[in-house]
Amino acid sequence: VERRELNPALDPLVAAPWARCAPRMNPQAPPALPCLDEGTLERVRLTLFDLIATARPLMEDLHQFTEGSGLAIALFDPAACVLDVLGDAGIVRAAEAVGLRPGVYWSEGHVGTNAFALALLERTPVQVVGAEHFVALYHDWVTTAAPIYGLDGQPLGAIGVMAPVERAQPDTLGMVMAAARAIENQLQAAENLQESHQYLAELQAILEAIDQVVMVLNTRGEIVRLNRTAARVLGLDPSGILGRPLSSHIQLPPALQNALMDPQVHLETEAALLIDGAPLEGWLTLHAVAEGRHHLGCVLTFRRSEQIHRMVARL
Amino acid sequence: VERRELNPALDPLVAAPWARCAPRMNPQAPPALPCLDEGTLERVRLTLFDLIATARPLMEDLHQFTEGSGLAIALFDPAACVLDVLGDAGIVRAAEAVGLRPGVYWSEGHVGTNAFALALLERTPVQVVGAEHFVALYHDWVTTAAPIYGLDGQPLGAIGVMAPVERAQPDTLGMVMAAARAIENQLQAAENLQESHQYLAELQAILEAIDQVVMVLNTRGEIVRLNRTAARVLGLDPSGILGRPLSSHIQLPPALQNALMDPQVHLETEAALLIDGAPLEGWLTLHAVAEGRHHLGCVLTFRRSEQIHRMVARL
Amino acid sequence: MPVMRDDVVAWLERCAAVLEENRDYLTQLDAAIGDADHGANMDRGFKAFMAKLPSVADKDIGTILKTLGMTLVATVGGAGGPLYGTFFLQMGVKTANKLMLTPEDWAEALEAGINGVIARGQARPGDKTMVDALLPALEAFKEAIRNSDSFGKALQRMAEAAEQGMKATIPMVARKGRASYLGERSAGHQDPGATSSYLILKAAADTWGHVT
Amino acid sequence: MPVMRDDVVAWLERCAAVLEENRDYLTQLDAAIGDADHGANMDRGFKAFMAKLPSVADKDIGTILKTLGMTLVATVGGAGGPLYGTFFLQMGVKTANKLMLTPEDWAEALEAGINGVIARGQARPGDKTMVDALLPALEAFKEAIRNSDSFGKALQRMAEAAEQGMKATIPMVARKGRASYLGERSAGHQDPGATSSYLILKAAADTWGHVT
Ligand SMILES: Nc1ncnc2c1ncn2[C@@H]1O[C@H](COP(=O)(O)OP(=O)(O)O)[C@@H](O)[C@H]1O
Ligand SMILES: Nc1ncnc2c1ncn2[C@@H]1O[C@H](COP(=O)(O)OP(=O)(O)O)[C@@H](O)[C@H]1O
Ligand SMILES: [Mg+2]
Ligand SMILES: [Mg+2]
Ligand SMILES: [Mg+2]
Ligand SMILES: [Mg+2]
Repeated sequence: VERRELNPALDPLVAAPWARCAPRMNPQAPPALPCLDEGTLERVRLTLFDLIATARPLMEDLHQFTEGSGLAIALFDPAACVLDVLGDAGIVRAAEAVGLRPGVYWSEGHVGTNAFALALLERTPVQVVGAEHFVALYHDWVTTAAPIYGLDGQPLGAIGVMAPVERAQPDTLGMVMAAARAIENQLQAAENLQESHQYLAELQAILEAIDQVVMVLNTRGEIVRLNRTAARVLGLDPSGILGRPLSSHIQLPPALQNALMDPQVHLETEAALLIDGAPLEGWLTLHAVAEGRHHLGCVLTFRRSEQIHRMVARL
Repeated sequence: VERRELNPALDPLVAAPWARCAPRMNPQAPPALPCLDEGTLERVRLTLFDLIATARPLMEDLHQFTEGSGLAIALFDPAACVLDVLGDAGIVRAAEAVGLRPGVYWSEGHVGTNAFALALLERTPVQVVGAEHFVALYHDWVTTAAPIYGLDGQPLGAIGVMAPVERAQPDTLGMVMAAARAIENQLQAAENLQESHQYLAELQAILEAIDQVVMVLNTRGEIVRLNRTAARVLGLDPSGILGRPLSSHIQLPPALQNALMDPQVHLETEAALLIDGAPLEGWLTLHAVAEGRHHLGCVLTFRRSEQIHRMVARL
Repeated sequence: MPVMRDDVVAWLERCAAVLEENRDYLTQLDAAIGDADHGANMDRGFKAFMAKLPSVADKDIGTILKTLGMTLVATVGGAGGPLYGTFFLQMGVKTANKLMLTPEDWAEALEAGINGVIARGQARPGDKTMVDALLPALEAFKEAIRNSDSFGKALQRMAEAAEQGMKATIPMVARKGRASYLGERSAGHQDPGATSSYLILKAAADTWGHVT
Repeated sequence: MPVMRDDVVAWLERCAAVLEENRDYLTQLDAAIGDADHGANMDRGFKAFMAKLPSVADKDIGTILKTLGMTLVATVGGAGGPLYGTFFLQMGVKTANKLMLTPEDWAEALEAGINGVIARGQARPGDKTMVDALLPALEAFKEAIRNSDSFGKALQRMAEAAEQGMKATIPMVARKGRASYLGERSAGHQDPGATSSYLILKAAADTWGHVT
């Protein structure tokens, strides 16, 4: 590309940014590199700590497996502000000298066409090679980047690579795309895990709060969960009984034994449980546990007749 | 490398395999390409369906972003058996001709040094370029691969790339490493989600099985969860009340209001709830909900005096 | 009268034909709210299966459906590959070793297939996906059987419900897949995946219309 | 007497010195069951912070600790970067705007830091990680305060418990991090991260020993 003329063979994805830049910027002039002051940058990085902490180990691994080949790897916020840079020392230094430094904004309006801003704008991985950069200073470089999306589809930032233009390769684009995907998936996994832990914590607290026998059985009739009351009243050792069939210790009336496996079971009845032969009378309920359309097992509750009498006496 | 002599400058990671291959194989001879019959391959792919279904969209994206540059992208099982191949048509055809076909085993013992077997053996991403392949047939190729690990750290397979040796690039190694990471993280996210759903299903079934008022409050005293009994007895509209403070409808005795926020709360007491002014007497319990060391809120249960009397009458 | 193994083969052959006929239509739908490839994707997948069909057409129904699922995951591409792959795979697992399907067999297989799609894609009713055609179709079939309708009649009800569900996606805002990137702009367009699901279930109803 | 802001600065300076002194020791531990870089990692991180310290040494304790956390995540590398980064960041969040720490402040901050490490790394007691030194140290400190020990005494108890916890990692089989790849072979070696955690907490006890 010479004299601000667009090469007609240019990637359309790159041509549009050129059209945007041309009226506003002088490609020969060094770019304005708007940069956050230390304090504001620190606040931005604090807010995006989770992204930085998640991306950094992956960036280190990208560096490890391309070490010495001449890459600078960088993390950007959704506004194309550099958050973090690492890579081959010489390239990192040279890239820093042309603006790849934490706090610098690589928005198109300031730096001209570049992969970092373009990936965020077009919401797709993209590579900008040499003279495709609007500003002449970057004609010696190739920039490659992929946007990173959060759990609700909102842009979290971008991961990018800067290298000398001689080193331009197609696989850099595959690399940043896969890296962005890896970061997104890790954030999703962490979110799902946290949600999982919260549900389990609620579940366990509810079990302990209930003064009835409560047990959860799976579709094979094995005890998946039981509360303290169940262990005490039924004489079960929690560490020993988990995963074992209910029937190994406790006999239900035959009609109820079948009901355990019913994916729609929803019953309440007087019943006598046989605990190692000895009968225990009370009120028993069975409710199916279904995860959407998937039958997981059932919840069994039981309250001894004796206990009910005691409750009245208490009032 | 000539005449089976090892180039002393060779990457040690590649030299060892050569030492393993040299006694057993003739590098000039076409490799034995052990291949599964259709039926067995289908069974293997059936067993690994989840890996294939997860990896395939990512492989398609890797192809999309490197299209035309000359790559064949392949998925392997833990024994280096090819499960799936896609990529630039001409390269895929050529690679197929030298053994990159579903059902073919790329174990070192049969195919000589190659990245696919090496990545699984050494448990690390690796690239094998041209003459580093033991068998002469592959001197025109570069193979790159990264192992994929499952949720318990067991090897699930590997993702790899095959390209003409002229096209050997460092970023291919970064690309397969990031791709393996993306697949692992997605499998982890799916597992965590499933676990999360199961806990929620249990939680909800338990709530509905309990015939007391049961509510879960967060640390701000807002109602996070309530069962049907709670809605009925306390006159609450479930869709309306979730997320609202308990106190917007129900007054607890002052001592208990403070107890709500106690991260160690564990109490049971007679209490009178004021529901829009009208008193409801019964037995109330409060138990803290903690996720590890993190205080999430509390579980409140309540049983009306009246209900207790009715339970006795039933027996 | 049950659906026989050869009837299942006929169904799948019909699916391939119908998806080829509707290739441009599906592509058009996917052009409005996606990347304009759903027609090509489904056509390619079923054509690949047609090439394999001769080698499994004499096997049990489960094997045929599993083969279809494995073929689709490797050839359809995009979101549909893993989803339709899982759909038919789970149907195949449920019908392993069977050479005929009773209405109950079909309901269970369809349910297993749909559960698989939901487990993999995490779509809920109203997210504007194939699930919005599949779920109502399943419910309608099960209800018809509960009401003692014949197998053929129940299949008709199933196809009608699939069609209704497909059309009901038109006003929906997509919450899954590429269409969800468009947000509100996805409303007003029928979902391509719901459409191909409808076509597949309609093909079953049309092929098996003769069973009572 | 509380711990003052300048005491916190002195503590972190001591940490940097101690981690430099123990660089080879930590590296050795990490050579046995890891990739032999923990010593270099911690030294690099704290040296980077020492360069920043002058610009924040006059700020509140929260700002100083947050800056430390942000610096460590960007310079320590490996598993420790995000974990120690989170540790000090959460301590900093808990001590925002404070210019002094009561025993309760320190317990809360330490607890917040440890919760952060556990949330990010998902390590449990017995997994052979820094958590095996940090958790017992926290418990010992809290118990000493409950028993009306002085601040200085409680810090000593904390350091002793950290040391015990660190040594207790020797027989453990690693279940997190690189060491877990070795499985059973990780047993018989002291965990590097538990060791650096001990050194950091010991530095606090030593620096603040004069407070009552
Ligand atoms: N998570 C999902 N669950 C169920 N169906 C989905 C999901 N994501 C996408 N789909 C379906 O896939 C269809 C698009 O398929 P297709 O165009 O072949 O794939 P792509 O969107 O990858 O190009 C959508 O119309 C929708 O019905
Ligand atoms: N998931 C985790 N949770 C808590 N601590 C961890 C975890 N993973 C690793 N560690 C700690 O990190 C230490 C290793 O740190 P370091 O050697 O610097 O990182 P790397 O293992 O990446 O080389 C281990 O000794 C362990 O104490
Ligand atoms: Mg599409
Ligand atoms: Mg597509
Ligand atoms: Mg290490
Ligand atoms: Mg390391």
